[in-house]
Amino acid sequence: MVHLFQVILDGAMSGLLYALVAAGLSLIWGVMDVINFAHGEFLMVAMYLSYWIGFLAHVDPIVSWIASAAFLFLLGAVTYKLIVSRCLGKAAMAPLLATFGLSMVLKNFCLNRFSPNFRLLSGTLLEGKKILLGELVIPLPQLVTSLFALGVLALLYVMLKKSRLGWAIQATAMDREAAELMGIDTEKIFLLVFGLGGACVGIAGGLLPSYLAVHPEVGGLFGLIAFMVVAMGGFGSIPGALIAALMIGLVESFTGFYVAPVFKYVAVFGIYLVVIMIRPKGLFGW
Amino acid sequence: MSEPMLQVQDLRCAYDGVPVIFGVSLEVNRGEIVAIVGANGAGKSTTMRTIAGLMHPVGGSVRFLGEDVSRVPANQMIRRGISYVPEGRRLFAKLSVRENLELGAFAEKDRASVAERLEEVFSLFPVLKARSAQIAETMSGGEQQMCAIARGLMSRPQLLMLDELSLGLMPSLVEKVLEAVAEINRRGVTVLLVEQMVQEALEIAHRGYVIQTGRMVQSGSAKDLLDSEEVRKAYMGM
Amino acid sequence: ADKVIKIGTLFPLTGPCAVAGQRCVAAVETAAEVINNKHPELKVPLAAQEGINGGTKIVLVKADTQGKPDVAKSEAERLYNQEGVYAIIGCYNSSSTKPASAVAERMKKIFMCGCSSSAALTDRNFKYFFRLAPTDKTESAEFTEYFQEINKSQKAGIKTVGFIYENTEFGKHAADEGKAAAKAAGFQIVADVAFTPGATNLNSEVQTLKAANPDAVYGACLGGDYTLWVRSMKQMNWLPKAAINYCTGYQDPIIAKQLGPDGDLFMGGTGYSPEIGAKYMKAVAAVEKLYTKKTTVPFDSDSIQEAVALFILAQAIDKAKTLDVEKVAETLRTTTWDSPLSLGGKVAFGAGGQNMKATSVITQLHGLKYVPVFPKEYAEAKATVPMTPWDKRK
Amino acid sequence: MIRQTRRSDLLWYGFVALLAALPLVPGLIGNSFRAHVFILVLLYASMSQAWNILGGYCGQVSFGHSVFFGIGAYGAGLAVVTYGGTPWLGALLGALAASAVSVLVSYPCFKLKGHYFAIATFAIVEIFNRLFMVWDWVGGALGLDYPILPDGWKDFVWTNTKEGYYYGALGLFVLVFGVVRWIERHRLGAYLRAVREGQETAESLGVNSTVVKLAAMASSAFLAGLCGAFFVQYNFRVDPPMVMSLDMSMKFVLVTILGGVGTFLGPLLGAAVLIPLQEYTRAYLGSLGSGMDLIIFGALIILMMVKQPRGIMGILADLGVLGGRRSREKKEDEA
Amino acid sequence: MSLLEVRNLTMKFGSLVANSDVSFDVDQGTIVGLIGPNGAGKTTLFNCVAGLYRPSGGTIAFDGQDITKLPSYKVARLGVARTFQVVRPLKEMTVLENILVGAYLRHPQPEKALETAQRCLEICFLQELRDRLAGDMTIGNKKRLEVARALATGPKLLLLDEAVAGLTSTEVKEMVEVILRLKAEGITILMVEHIMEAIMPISDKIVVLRSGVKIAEDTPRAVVQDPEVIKAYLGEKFSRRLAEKREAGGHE
Ligand SMILES: Nc1ncnc2c1ncn2[C@@H]1O[C@H](COP(=O)(O)OP(=O)(O)OP(=O)(O)O)[C@@H](O)[C@H]1O
Ligand SMILES: Nc1ncnc2c1ncn2[C@@H]1O[C@H](COP(=O)(O)OP(=O)(O)OP(=O)(O)O)[C@@H](O)[C@H]1O
Ligand SMILES: [Mg+2]
Ligand SMILES: [Mg+2]
Repeated sequence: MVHLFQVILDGAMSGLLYALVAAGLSLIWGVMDVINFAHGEFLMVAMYLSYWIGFLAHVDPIVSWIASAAFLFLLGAVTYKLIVSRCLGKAAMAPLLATFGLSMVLKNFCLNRFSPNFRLLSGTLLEGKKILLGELVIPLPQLVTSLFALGVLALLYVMLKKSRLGWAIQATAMDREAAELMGIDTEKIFLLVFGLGGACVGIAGGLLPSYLAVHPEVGGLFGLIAFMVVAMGGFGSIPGALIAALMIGLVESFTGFYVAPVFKYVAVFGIYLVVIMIRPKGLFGW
Repeated sequence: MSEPMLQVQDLRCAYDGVPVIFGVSLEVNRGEIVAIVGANGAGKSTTMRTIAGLMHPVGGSVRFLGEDVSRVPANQMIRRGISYVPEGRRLFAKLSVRENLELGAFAEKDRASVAERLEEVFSLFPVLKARSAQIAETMSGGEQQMCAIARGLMSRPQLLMLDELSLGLMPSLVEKVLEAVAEINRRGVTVLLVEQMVQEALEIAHRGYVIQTGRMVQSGSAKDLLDSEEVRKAYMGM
Repeated sequence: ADKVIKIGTLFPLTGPCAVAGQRCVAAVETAAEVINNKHPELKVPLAAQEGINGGTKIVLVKADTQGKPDVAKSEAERLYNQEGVYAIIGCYNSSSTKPASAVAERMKKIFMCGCSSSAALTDRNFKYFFRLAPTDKTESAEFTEYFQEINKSQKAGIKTVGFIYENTEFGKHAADEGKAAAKAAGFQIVADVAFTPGATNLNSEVQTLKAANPDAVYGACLGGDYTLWVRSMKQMNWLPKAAINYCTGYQDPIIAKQLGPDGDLFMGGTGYSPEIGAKYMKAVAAVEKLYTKKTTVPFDSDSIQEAVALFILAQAIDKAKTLDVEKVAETLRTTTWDSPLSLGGKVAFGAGGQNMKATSVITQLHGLKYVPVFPKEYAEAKATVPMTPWDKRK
Repeated sequence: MIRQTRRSDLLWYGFVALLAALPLVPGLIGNSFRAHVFILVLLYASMSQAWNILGGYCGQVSFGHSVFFGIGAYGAGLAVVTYGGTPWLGALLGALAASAVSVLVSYPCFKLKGHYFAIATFAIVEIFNRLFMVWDWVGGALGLDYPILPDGWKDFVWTNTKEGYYYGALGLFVLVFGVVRWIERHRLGAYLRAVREGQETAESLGVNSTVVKLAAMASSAFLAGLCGAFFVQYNFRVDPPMVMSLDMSMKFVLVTILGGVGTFLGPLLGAAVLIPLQEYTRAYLGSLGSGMDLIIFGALIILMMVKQPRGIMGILADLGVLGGRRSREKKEDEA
Repeated sequence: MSLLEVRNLTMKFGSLVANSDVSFDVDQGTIVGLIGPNGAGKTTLFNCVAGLYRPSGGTIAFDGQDITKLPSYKVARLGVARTFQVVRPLKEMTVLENILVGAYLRHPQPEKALETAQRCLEICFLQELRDRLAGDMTIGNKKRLEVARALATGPKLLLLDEAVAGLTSTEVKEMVEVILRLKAEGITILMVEHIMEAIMPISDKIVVLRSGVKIAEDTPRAVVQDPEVIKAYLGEKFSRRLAEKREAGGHE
């Protein structure tokens, strides 16, 4: 029984982490119909930043995520300005491939600058801390990340649904030219959206180094899972992404424990396919 | 009359380096309805898009209220008082009629004023009121067209530009819509419209221009144009 | 005259194994420096003289496999054909070494392999292939023997074993050998956990282990996965009595440092550590200084084997006094070589090119030090078995 | 299409001349690294052209083709390594299997649009990769290694010369390009593009889009399988990360798009630029171990997408080589 | 037996009933006009006939065969071609290639298909645009392309959904000529149109829909005088003008 609860807990917590990582991707995809292939590498960059801040300045990730978020906002905005805006709408897959190129550049730039070494922050505030409920273990770093995930997703959701900005974002997403005619500066909206997308993944990357080693390849699988989350949740839907991420997290941990760990990602990708077959536009997609 | 409200001079436009407008000049005075007529592909929409700021000219100028606006982006034009209802409706497909209309007044932050304007357009187009909760893309072509016009009015423009608004409307609606345009005009909005229904358009317009393969070939009062032999032959099938 | 001989190095310089690959190259470079220049202060063969065969210098031509077998294969061809290298040292990943050395064999060129650990490599009976490190098979046997030993001497009580390994050519191979050895020795295998390298978490893996609760765990995890494994066990508040690793993550000095006290009391097989070196391989320290200048870390048991590979090859050429491949290969096969950089000091190749003298010792981490615990002749202390549980650690 | 012969005369004659010259190449370059690069160019051109049938002409951008490539590779690999037989039969069976698998997995995927389809194909690659990693019959994570075989066409293995491989690759190239040329000029070609441009519209014109897409998929996967078989014969080894990875799939997509997606010569042009670039930067910069080669490679992709996402064919069109039709996106250019 | 028989057709979108119990026939060789206010369900009816939607109730028979449940490509193969109200050019293909797609339906051989396509180009006045990309054209030309492409499939029944909307009156005249030519070639036509100048003079019969319900089915002359139709659809001004025109025409 305790195993079952642990499996559920682990699954939910990794699910929330995936949701946090995917939120930014979802936003960008939903508004611009662009897949940022370098999303996983954005995460890696954020992790490096948080690692170095922690390593050199001894600032705990619990604080330094702010810096990562800010930096990634910039990185996102710059990526939009220099790359995405220039190939948007030119050919269907152009932004995807351009950001694929960017992912290569980022990954190998970090390899070049920081060497391929694995880096892990030790002695962080939350490291190794846990709450014990009988046999059930709730690791604090993961718990805190999960709470952050919920917070960020809620904020994003409210922003999109309730604010004027959110409205403008939605209109831009549907018909850019028409939005422009309504007086919405769509260029600015896109820039902002890419920045916000970056900031979200920046938060995730900022928190992660307290329990996950940083290295140039760390973003790969996260990026891939984020794609699944976003597509499974449905075009740009924040609640969709949340539910999809939780499903993926749970499927992962259930398969990992009750079937075999080697099959856990098979199951993750499999559940995505199953869902998408039943609902071709994702859980909440239109 | 002093300076015209809108003054387009020797406008030249190109898509991707391929020129399609080779020097179009026109003027719209405050309070007028001006119609641009011409065959398919003559460049009517291109001219309109350029005025609205969706694209920028390669040569010539667009002046609005005494200022050169040929490089002003579209999102600013609406704040300056130009509202453009594009060819092909361009509604926000997934939003309701009401939300579409509210977005038409995006530049206006005062909610009360937006509500007031809503009532105003609903009075012009009662169908929309009944359908205000329907998602735009599920409406019929004609319903969508009305919604688009209404949306264009929501910003309370000084100059309303309408591109092919009769396209796909049933006859009684064309009549109604054009009446509505005349009514809008009476309420003080200047109107620039592009129409294929040349006769109907010229009947409500004060003045008109004829555009042919990217060039202005004729202009004059609506009545003159209606009587002009060439126009009747080329565009009215007589 | 300034005669040179080109030797190719072929390692993963980018991609997931880049850390290890780059260190391997640095090790070979170090060896080449020692061979090419007069280093009378170093007590290793060829150090005192300049070059080999009376002044022929070694020039290294480096290439990147990216960790991909197809790239390894084509780069091997390029090195032999275009760059005209005499021999290649490589490729770290067994999966790359296989096709690359097949190229060498077909071309009748020498291929020196330092640390690829798949036993299959030397089962092929190639004529021009030589491998220095012990295989996973040897290590597995040693691990198992060790557990039997401490069951007797320390009443360790190890009856059940579990495996956690990355599901790659390396991990799978190591685990297969480990399972065979454990089974033969009568241990009960209660957990067999393969995972995808680069995993986002190892929760289910560790939980599976925890649920099966084996007495000892055999591990084959690289870098980041290794730290994640250890940290996850800490999070889950579980440890086996003993955890033993096939080189890799465990013996990377940086990883050990980052894990700090959490990494303590884990064990692993290793052919080298500074501590062992200080005691049994006195000549290494001075060479290591040259190496550390490049890498900031000391040798580990993978990289040092690559240095040995170049030394042995150079010694063979020097001895054969010719570049004739047949003769050099013959010399390699038939001679027992002095190798101060190898534990035990000797290298001799047997069937299929396996170094028969390859030894590894089992060490346990104590405060960032790799303390040898087995076999007897190298043991400095008794291992702490069972490991101190997490909540009893400081 | 009929039109194409008229428009791109210059390019087409160039292509024919190239075809005529290609058989002479081995005599000129011998057994060098250059020969290797030539072989890879031909291989990737063929592979990308196979991808192009579905991804370019039919507009279903698939990142899953490494699966079919891989199945073909395993066909030959299993035949040689596990059964000690001839790779020829293995390659054929592998390609057929690839074709069958492609139809099975893509049938449900075809109702997905745009990015949903692309991401589903990501998932398929990852699933196949991981399943092959644990499937013992195909060697699992250990992979399959070729024994040393005698040189020659029988086993399709050469050790010290590249000529055989070269002509093999050339044969593959002629086959794939021939098939696509045929498709392009016949009904299927028009239907493929019609489905790409508008599925409902195509259906209203009597096109059974499901059948068309499946035909594209099956032929594309079959040819991809043959390419995979060649790849494994060339490398003497197969394991899942080598052949069934997103990286591999990505390469097919990149080559085609860099050359010009949905065009006949695009895959060749793309391969002719990208593959030498990849091989030479790795050979000469990769040894620095700094990832410099990959940084340059990535930057180039970005540059290409930003400057001319229609690829080399787009550039040629801009230069007027293709005559007539200009590239015509970038409406917002002046903005 | 009529070529097309629509019986009790009902089409619902959720709670919205777009077509309700509509029945009518289209006889071989005639032109039938379908008119009605915006949103009356004309396009929906076309979509049902063409197999794009599966009706919620009722049957559609073409040439004696029940096509109610056939997918659109099968309907097309039987000989029903349609144009789209919201034009759908195959954007990245040239005008000729667009038409070829249609032509291949009856002529698998490229040469034959090309011949057919060429003829359709001419009929719809598109020769000069033959090598233009379809996506780059103006709406008017796209409309013509819709017709040409549908024509190329060699249909027995042609469904034209506002094929002349967006054309100037002169162009409308030309298009009307085209439609008459098609009729002369034996093609049966069912057309939706809001431009009365186009539809009234050439239709043999007019069917009027309102809110999904058929409110009239009669000759054009009768329909334009039907008070209900005038009220629901034409408006006073237009019906007056139509009447004037007819008179003028009659005097000629
Ligand atoms: N996006 C585009 N790219 C390239 N050329 C275009 C584009 N849009 C329009 N054109 C060309 O520009 C010319 C003018 O087009 P425009 O849309 O302004 O005509 P129009 O008078 O509005 O015609 P219509 O009445 O058919 O809408 C036409 O020749 C058309 O083919
Ligand atoms: N896919 C759909 N989902 C929901 N409602 C729809 C859908 N398609 C059409 N409708 C509704 O069905 C009704 C009939 O629409 P239809 O497009 O058939 O009208 P129409 O007669 O062609 O009008 P118009 O002359 O303006 O083109 C409209 O009220 C429309 O909103
Ligand atoms: Mg227009
Ligand atoms: Mg309609």
